Amino acid sequence: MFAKKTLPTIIAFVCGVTVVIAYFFNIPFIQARAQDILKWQSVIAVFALGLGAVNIIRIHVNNVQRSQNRNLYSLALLLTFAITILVGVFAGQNSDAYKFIFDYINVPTGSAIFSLLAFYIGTAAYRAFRAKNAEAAILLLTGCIVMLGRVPLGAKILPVSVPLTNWIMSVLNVGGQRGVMIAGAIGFIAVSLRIIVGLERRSYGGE
Amino acid sequence: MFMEGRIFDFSALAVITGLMGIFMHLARKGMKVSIRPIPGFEAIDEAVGRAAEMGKPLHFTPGFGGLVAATFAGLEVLGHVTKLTAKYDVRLIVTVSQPETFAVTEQVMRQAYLEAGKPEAFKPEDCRFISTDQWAYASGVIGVLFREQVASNIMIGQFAAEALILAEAGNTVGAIQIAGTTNAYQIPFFVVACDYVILGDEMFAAGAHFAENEFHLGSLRAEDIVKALCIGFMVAGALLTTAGSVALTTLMAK
Amino acid sequence: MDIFEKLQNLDKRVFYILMALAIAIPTINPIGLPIDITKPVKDTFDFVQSLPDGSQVLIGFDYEPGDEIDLSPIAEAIFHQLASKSIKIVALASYPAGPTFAEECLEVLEEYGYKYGEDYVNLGHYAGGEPTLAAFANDPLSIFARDWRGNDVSSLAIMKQVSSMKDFSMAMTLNDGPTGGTGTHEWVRQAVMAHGTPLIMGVTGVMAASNQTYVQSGQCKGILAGLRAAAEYEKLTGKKGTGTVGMDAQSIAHILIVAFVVLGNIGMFVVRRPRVQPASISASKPGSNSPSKPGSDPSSKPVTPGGEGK
Amino acid sequence: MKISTEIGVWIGALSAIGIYSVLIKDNPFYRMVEHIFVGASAGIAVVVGLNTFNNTAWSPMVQGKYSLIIPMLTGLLLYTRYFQKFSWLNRIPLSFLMGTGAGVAMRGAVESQIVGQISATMVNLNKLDSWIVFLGTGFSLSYFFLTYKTGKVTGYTSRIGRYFMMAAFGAAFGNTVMGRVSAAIGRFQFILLKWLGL
Repeated sequence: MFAKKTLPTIIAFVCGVTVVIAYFFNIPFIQARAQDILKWQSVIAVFALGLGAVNIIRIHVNNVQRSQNRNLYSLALLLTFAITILVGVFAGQNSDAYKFIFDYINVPTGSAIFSLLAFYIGTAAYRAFRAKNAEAAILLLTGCIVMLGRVPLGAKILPVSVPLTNWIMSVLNVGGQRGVMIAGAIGFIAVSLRIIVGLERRSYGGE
Repeated sequence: MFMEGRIFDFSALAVITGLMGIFMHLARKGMKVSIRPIPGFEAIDEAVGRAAEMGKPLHFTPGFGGLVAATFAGLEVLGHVTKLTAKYDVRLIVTVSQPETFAVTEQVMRQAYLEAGKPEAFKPEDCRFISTDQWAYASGVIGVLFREQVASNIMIGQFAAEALILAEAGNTVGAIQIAGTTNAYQIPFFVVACDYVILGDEMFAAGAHFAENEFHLGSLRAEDIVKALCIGFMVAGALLTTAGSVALTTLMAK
Repeated sequence: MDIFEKLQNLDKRVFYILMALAIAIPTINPIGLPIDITKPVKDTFDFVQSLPDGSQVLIGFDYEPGDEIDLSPIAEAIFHQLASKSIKIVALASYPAGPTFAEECLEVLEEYGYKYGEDYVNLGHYAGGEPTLAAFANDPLSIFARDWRGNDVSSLAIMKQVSSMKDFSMAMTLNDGPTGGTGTHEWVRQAVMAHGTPLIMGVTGVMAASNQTYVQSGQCKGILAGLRAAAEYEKLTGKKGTGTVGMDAQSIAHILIVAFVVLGNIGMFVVRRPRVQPASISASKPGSNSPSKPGSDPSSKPVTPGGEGK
Repeated sequence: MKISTEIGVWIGALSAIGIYSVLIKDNPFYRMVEHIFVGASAGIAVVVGLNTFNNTAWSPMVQGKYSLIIPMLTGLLLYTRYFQKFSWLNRIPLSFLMGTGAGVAMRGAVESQIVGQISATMVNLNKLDSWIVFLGTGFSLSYFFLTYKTGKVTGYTSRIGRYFMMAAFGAAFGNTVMGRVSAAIGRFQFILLKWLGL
């Protein structure tokens, strides 16, 4: 019972409180311990990276087995996964083979998915930027002005959009963003506090 | 003893956490705290109902984050959603991006099915770990949305640029969408693409809204008092500055 | 009337095709529209110009594939300026992909005769985000024993000059957001707040708005947002690069989106048809965004975010 | 027009087209690209993870920082979750990660996101712009009062707060279009110029 419930709470509490104290107070002993904790946490975090790999293997090996080797997609996934690791470990990260995977599979595909946003952002704007009420109208106006003010051609079509964009970004925008930021930080401190004192029961996978 | 320039910050943190502690204690002792309606949370019933009517699955994701504050809020909602879907026999598909989050998510679902009295309804293959890579996660979730033709899509947690990709894919399959995040960069995209948005800090009220957890209710009241204090400081400080005094700004820089 | 109704409910794929054309055509046949320098970019340039020659700066490559078109050009443009002032560069990354981008961008230093290990170093990736950055700020060598190229970090000449964050005349993060890596908030906390090292940011367009508050509050000395800022910066340093090339396509694409928004609104005002019940949402037809969909407008009630609270 | 003869360019271009095909509808081509990509990115994460482990944990330990053995063993406990009987042990590293993470985030949040932002709002109210920033912050903050019923006055302030937030969201949206379009430009340059050689 102690090891299962109380120990994790104590660990979280000690770690959290130590790094907080070290930040505000000039106590060399605490600061050295906080530095240790930060270093240790970076080492532990490295181990977490491996969990993802284990999960992927479990899911897709399962997929392939269930489909009696007919799930080509999961098979392709596992194959690319294995090849990438073998190349990275045995040929090294500066090898041509590894750079090939990075430059011609990872970067182009990741960038292509990201760039779907260029298309989606347009349809989302088209659908939602309708002046149905005051709030929607405000959203629409600031959105369109900034869109125009940001590009050379927009500045030609509507010259006033450039100074307006600068004003929106440095004045009008600040209040709303700041409100969201301050409120979010307060909520964030509340959750962090509950984690440190062990009230966030789900944090360590507890019941 | 204090680090230079951090006396005020420490005092602020002490006051904030102190207030939270006091109000959590008071709430525990029976102080009544009610919260204002949060439409995004109330719409969850509608989302589940729609999925039940159409006989299609409901998709939920706690986002791209690891074990951070926003993810906990998402998981709090997931617990509630799972119970509802169990009650109405709706298939629930959950996608996760980070391994640490995955472990906790699975546990939350298992527990909720158990509490709903249908432990056998939990299917491990419907709690899916996709990838730690942002775009691989996005492409995997789009795949799920399209292939499973979900009726409702709930996204609450930490999101980055993938937010709009997920929301537009959900819109394309015609799902009713509820979304929430504290990431100020991404709220605009949820506002534009989703039916209901839980704005920033509102999502931290999940525990209080669904579970009526007294610790959450208490700290929520304390948060409101802190917000009021912030506004008070701003007004006082601005008035003083305008009157030519820098007393408060100097104090806050201490 | 029919045409206005259609304007309101265009198939999404029509827009996708037009968008693809709007980007493709100027990419093949650039028009060469002129670029003006904006104040944030000029301010950042001036700030960097004011750094002492020969000092060291810390550059965080905190972005992932997808954002390199926004952030790598910014890094390269800044490197040209830093090299012209003989400033030494220490690069590190909070995303696994970061070090590879750093290597690519650091290549521009070669034309200035920069030597690896003396004038610049690519430390590589660190796991754990903000806490690790905090530890690095106190003692860089405690985090990196070996650099990205496998050298012993403590033996590198450049690292002998830096024993804490305070030894950098400036820190810069090339940042694509707070998830997964070290975000801009985290940099403000660990560089500016903890050690008083001035910070500038290269960010994606989406982040400009919310990080503007740090510039306004003086916690950040300069902000460069996206490809546009890179294009302007290239104009200031006189070294043309990728930033300048993309601006034409950018212009046309923006105009296209605004045109669509305008058309959608014209359609709505002309038709003004009564709203249908939400149940009429067709489930699978792409692009069937009937205006009746609940809350496809941002809000209508005071406390109802994103929907009509139906 | 000179089509590229590099195999890598072909792969990169076809992957991008496969991804774009999902805009029309889900299809096997997209599905294949998606799975290959997930595989490669997970593989890269493992390789980088091993490298980071070597550079930041193993090498320093071998060089004499023996205390690092403690976090390494703690890190290994994360994997106990795969063994029912010992799975509770993974709470130890998780609590370490969470406690430290919460502490670090909390200590900085006060300063940069609360105190810093509030003192930046305490400006001389002699200009209209200063008033707008000042009122915008106050009103939008008032929207986040969650435990008080919306009364007549707070109803107005939170509504005005929402107007300010909508303005900020619109601005962020418009400003972002740029970055998203740049990403597509990058891909189109690759497909049209590098692959097709137009």
